[in-house]
Amino acid sequence: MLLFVTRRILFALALLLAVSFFTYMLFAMLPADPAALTCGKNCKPEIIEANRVRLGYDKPLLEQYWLFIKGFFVGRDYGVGAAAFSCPAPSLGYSFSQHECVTTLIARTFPVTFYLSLGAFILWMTLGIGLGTIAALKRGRWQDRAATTFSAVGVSLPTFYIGLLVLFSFCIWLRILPFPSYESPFEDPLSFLTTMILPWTTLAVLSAAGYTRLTRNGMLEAMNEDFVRLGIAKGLRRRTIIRKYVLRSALVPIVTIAGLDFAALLGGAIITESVFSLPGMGRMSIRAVVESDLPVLVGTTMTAAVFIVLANVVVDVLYGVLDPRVRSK
Amino acid sequence: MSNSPLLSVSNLCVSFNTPDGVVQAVNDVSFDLFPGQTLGIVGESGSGKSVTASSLLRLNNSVTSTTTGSVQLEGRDVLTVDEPTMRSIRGQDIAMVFQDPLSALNPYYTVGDQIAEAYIIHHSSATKDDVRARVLEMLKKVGIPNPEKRIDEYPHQFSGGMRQRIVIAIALINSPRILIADEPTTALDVTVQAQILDLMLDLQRETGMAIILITHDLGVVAEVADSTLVMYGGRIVERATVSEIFATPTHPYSWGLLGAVGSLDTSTRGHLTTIPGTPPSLISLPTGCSFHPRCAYAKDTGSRCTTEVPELHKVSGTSSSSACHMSDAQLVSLGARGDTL
Amino acid sequence: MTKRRIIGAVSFALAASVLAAACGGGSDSGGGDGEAKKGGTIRILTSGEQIAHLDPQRNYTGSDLAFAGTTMHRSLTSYKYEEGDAGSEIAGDLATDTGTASNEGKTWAFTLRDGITFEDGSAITCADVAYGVSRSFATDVITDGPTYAISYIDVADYPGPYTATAEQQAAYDKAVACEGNTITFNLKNPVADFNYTTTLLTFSPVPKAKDNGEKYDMNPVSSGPYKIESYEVGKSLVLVRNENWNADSDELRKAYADSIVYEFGLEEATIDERMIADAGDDQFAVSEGIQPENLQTIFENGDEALKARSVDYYDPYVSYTNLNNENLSCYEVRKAIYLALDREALRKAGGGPYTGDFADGFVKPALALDYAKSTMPEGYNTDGSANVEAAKAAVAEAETKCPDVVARAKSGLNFYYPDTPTWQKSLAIWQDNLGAIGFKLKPEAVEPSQYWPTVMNPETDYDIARGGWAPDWANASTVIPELFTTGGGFNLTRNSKDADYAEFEGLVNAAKVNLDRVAQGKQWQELNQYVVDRLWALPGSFLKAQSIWGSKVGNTFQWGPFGAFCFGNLYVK
Amino acid sequence: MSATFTDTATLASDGTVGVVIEGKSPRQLAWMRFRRDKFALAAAGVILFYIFAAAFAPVICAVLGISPYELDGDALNDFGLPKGAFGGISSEHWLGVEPGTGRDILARLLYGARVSLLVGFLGTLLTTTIGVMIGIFAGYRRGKVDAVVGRFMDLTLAFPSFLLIIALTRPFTQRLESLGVPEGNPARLTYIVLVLATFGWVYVARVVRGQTLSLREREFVEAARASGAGTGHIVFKQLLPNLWAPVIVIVSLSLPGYVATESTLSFLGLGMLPPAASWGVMLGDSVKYYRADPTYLFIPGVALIVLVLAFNILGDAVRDALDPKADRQTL
Repeated sequence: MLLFVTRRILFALALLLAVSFFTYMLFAMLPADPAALTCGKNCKPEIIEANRVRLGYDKPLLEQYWLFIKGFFVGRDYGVGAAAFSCPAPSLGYSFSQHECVTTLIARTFPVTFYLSLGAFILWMTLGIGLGTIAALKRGRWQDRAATTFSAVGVSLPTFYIGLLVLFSFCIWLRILPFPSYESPFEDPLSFLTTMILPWTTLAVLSAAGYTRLTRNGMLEAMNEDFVRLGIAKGLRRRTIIRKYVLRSALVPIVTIAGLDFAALLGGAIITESVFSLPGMGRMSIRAVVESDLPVLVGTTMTAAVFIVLANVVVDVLYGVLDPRVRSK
Repeated sequence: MSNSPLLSVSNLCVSFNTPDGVVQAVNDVSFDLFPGQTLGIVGESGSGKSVTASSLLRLNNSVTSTTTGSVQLEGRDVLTVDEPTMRSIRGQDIAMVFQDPLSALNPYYTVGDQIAEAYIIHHSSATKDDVRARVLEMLKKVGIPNPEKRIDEYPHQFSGGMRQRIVIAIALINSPRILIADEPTTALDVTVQAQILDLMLDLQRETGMAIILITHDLGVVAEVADSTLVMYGGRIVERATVSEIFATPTHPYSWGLLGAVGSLDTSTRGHLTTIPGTPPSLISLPTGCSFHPRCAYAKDTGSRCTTEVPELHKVSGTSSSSACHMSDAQLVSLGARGDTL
Repeated sequence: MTKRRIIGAVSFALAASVLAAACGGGSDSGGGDGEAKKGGTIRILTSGEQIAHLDPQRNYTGSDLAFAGTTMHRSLTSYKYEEGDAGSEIAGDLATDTGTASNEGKTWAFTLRDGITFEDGSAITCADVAYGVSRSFATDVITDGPTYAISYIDVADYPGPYTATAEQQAAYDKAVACEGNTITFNLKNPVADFNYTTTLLTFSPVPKAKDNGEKYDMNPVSSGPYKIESYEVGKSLVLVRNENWNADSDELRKAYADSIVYEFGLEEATIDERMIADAGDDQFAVSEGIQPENLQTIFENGDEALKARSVDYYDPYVSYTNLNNENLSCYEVRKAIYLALDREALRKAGGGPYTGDFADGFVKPALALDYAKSTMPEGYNTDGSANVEAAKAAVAEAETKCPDVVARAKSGLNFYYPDTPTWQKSLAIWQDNLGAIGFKLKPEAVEPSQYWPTVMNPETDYDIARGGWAPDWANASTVIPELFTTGGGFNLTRNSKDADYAEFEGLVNAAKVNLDRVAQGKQWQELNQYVVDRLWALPGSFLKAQSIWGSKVGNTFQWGPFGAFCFGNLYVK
Repeated sequence: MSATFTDTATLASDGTVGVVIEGKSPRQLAWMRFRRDKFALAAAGVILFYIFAAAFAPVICAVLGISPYELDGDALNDFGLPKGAFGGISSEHWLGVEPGTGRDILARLLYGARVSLLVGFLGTLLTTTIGVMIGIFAGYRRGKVDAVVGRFMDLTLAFPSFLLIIALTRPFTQRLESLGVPEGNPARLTYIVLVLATFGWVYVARVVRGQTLSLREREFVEAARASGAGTGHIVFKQLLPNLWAPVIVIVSLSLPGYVATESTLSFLGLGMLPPAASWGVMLGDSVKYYRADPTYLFIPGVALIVLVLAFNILGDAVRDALDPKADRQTL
């Protein structure tokens, strides 16, 4: 098991290196000129050129990539003369449009994204597994139809549409929630909750659909297993059987997928964060796209990749913990 | 064998509402089971034998199935008792062993946990150590080598035969009075089959429980059962002791079955025969005797076979009962000739 | 994006004078109602992710200038914090008066007040102002700011304070000299209205010790009544009282509110809803404008309370369409395009009459001296509808005069537009209208923030591009030359190869040096007509803007020079 | 003891129900079961209706005398909002008109369906084809091939796909155009479909790979292999037919997802170019009119919900119909 985990982590590191390389190359191929961004709207070509040389954007791509990687480990210097400054390691570069080191920006926006993802995750798992269980237990009856229909409606509409509908409904028509205005949960827990409840719901409604289905199908499959019949024949209570026999075996694949989905969210729920004005990493990255802010784009992409890869490792290990059949292999 | 039955099934009918229509899976089935008796229920797939067995534990889908008749277990009707009572019957009075040991065990828990679970349900006051001791004892009893180590292993670490032994251990840990074994050996290798059957008989001798053995294999019945029910199309078509069914089968379907048995005494029956045609659809059973489309003798009795459902009646000259319109004499003579199909 | 923000990205222009009294509907201002009082928190709601630049030397666009100037950064002079025409007059701010010119306008001197301090309590010295101005020369670090200091001040090859050699710095210190409390600017050429230039925050002080170059944008030192408590891009900027600001030293800023909170990154639809709902803290809020789709709700649904806290006014901008005169070198084709346009439909797509009035040129009526009604091309419908017949006639004429240009128009004109929903609809109207006379468009959708850099790139081969401009101050000298001469900062018409261009440029240059303001105005009027007669660009609308504020905000007048609130003087009722 | 009865068409081998129906192939059975599901039939009807409406949009519009491009300024008030109640619904414009331009919403909905369904179907087709092929390949060949494919899948999954889709829209659309894809909407459509497939195939492939791994161990595949059947035969005759159920579930989930992605891109200004209509463009445009013209807000939304719901119901029904163990135990 230890060997397995070590191997998995080593592979993850290699994977991250590959991702960083592809990301860097992909974005470097974009027509946007990162040097032009360093000097604003009314910039003279000679200044752009000077900044290009200073930031190393004149060098071959591979060398630029090397500077990026090096910067991550030893930090990187920017600016000139008396106005020089540096982004210390682990440096992902400097954003000239936000006047901050990318690492600092990510450190600031990531918690928001994390809270958003975590809350949504808990909510959608509860919702999805709950609805899926009901649907499976009441298979073919109205509860089943209602649960699957609800989840289908949730997944059918684009995020921005659901998000805005939810926002309008609760903040304008019903007026039971204030307009979202993000506050850290440690500073103003109440405001945090009232702000986050809608984005959580939006994301949860979107993702719950898949989990409702997975749970429903997984449970129905499990119900057909002989071991469930044996459980009944043993004289076990219905609740025990559902919990220990049916849900348990339906949950194993769900947990693994959930881990990956959660990680994907950590890369930034772009639309949700925009609709609800949450200062998270997703909104920052979409802004970076619009402004062709390459360092931020590479930084957020890499951060997202780290979490996805990390989740892969965790999921693999978790799979082993959850399923004895995998463990002993 | 005592004279008062342990379990008395009368007029059991089970039907299922399926999207394809109503399936009459079990029709008017009655039989008694005595302590220490081994009753074999034989039939093709879809004959209703397994549904009959699961009705005894109320394992049929409660939403889609309808069950009528009565299943008397010591004055209680299994079909109508409340759920808690039913739970106490399950595992304690009546236990069950399934066909496929590979899928009958929960892959996420150790075998020890699964055996223990069966015990704890009915012995809620037992201490942890008691339970473990009891589980180990059971493991030994069903012939698991090195039980102290294997008690904490997971099902996938066991072979098929070993798993079936564990399923039997689960079934027998509460010393039930009735064990229903639904095709317990079908999924196993031939050599393992015999071991498992021997094990069941050994344990029966030890505990005096009654066994209902569901099988499509007359060879198995011949080896372990005392008496036999032959089912076809949801009905019992013949009831006989094991010796009689092999000596003088009294229903054309039984003749077919015996013709299809390749083992037992290969010297006398040199070749395999099969019954022509296919088992009937339970949704639209043939009218009259449901076996008539496949029966070589149906023409002999005029139109009765196609219009009238034959009653299960005692065949004079034997102790068997048969549901066939042919005369008893014909049945006895044809059956005795062994010249079946 | 709001109209304002798209335009804001365009022109770096400041509008002096103009507007105010010209207001259409809505109540006029919230200046007079009730007594202004201290305390409370004013909120500003915006869809922007941050203030473009809070660094005084980098701050430029209208609303940002109005915000930073009234709260944090004092300059040498300032527009008066007044409603109406008075708001376009200037007064001394850090300086005791509006400066003294000598040497025929080539030397300007300003004397600093007593008691002016930075937020740490240290006195603002002449050196701090000189240092601040010097920063604006470092265009590789201090980007996006106005470059007037560089073009006016008499110093050669000065790279700004960060990389200057000792000699370069000495040369600068000679050009911008400090003597006690007096700062003297030596200019290359006479600049009669240099004291208007010094209203720009380029002329704000920066303490050298606190300057960290590019990063100063996030934590500039305040010289005004408010200082930064927290500033998170994408979330909020919180300003609180600067206890070291000395009210006696400041005749302009009233600093009523205890704090001012800028909320960033809000959905535009959400902002309007919050303003309309007027609930909780939003009663103390102002926003940046009103979405076209909500104009009806606010102005014409009969909700008087709503109307009373909103205003509809002419902002300094004129919208128009740039034609590439190198490709469309044939007047008849340009005229055909103009006449074929259903300008009324285009205006509806943007929100109807509230977006503005159909323009008859490029100078707004508010520039009274420089504006005259233009004679429009024959067949032009004043109601904004298309005149397809006249347009077709123009095409027929063009067929014989310049068949190649017509052929180009029929095969497809490159139409560059910012990729926003409103422009997508406008494009559909353009396509429909030009289709009626047999012309085709090849639409090029451009990411909105990249629009101006794209079309201003000389290599971009557009035929049609949008335009919008406001005067830098109350003189069409900041309009006609800027938009239509090769030396102008925003000439997208590529008209230099036109047969009449040389004559035009001569006339412009003559007007520029005319010191008789009334006669000069006449010249601008004629030049405006000159352009309309040639249709180098197609006049669009004299734009209007709308603002709304919370029910408990006072002093909500729209400040003429900036077309924005006078943020620092807003108060909580 | 080897003799057994001839098991012909036994559905359930464990005997819970033990329904035996004579002489029907599994496909016929599935069709029978499917036909009985009223919901599924209704859903199929809805989808066919949408496809029909999309395919014949020009004809329908011609018959009704409406056009998705024709401007109608007279239907708008001074603010550019539809005159009259409910978004300007009238005998002329059955679903009202678009604010700002006065274009007919019904006509735009019909034409928009073409784009949205095209994106949905092409995206799904490409994604599923690639995913199934790679999944079977990896699962069938196992070993090294499987490992390499697996790592490649990990790499693909490691990218935050949505961010990349957005970031790469403009440059890649231009690249496609320079490669000869017709400018404008064909290029954007091609991009969307390609990029959906680039990131989407992994999800299909993962499921298919897993199923293939377990299927290839089953007796019938073993038997086929033992009897010398070629790889092609095993893949097409033995494996593929058994992969339908999981694949259909993925398809029914991903297809609406692709339609929604198109909408989101349009919302971000990266979707179809004007004057073309797509549901995404309409949805993206409509949200800001929730107060001024709520009818406009709901029409494209409802159209999309109905379609997606239909796909979900259909997907479930087909899955159930194909799954022989569909209805057995109920707890």
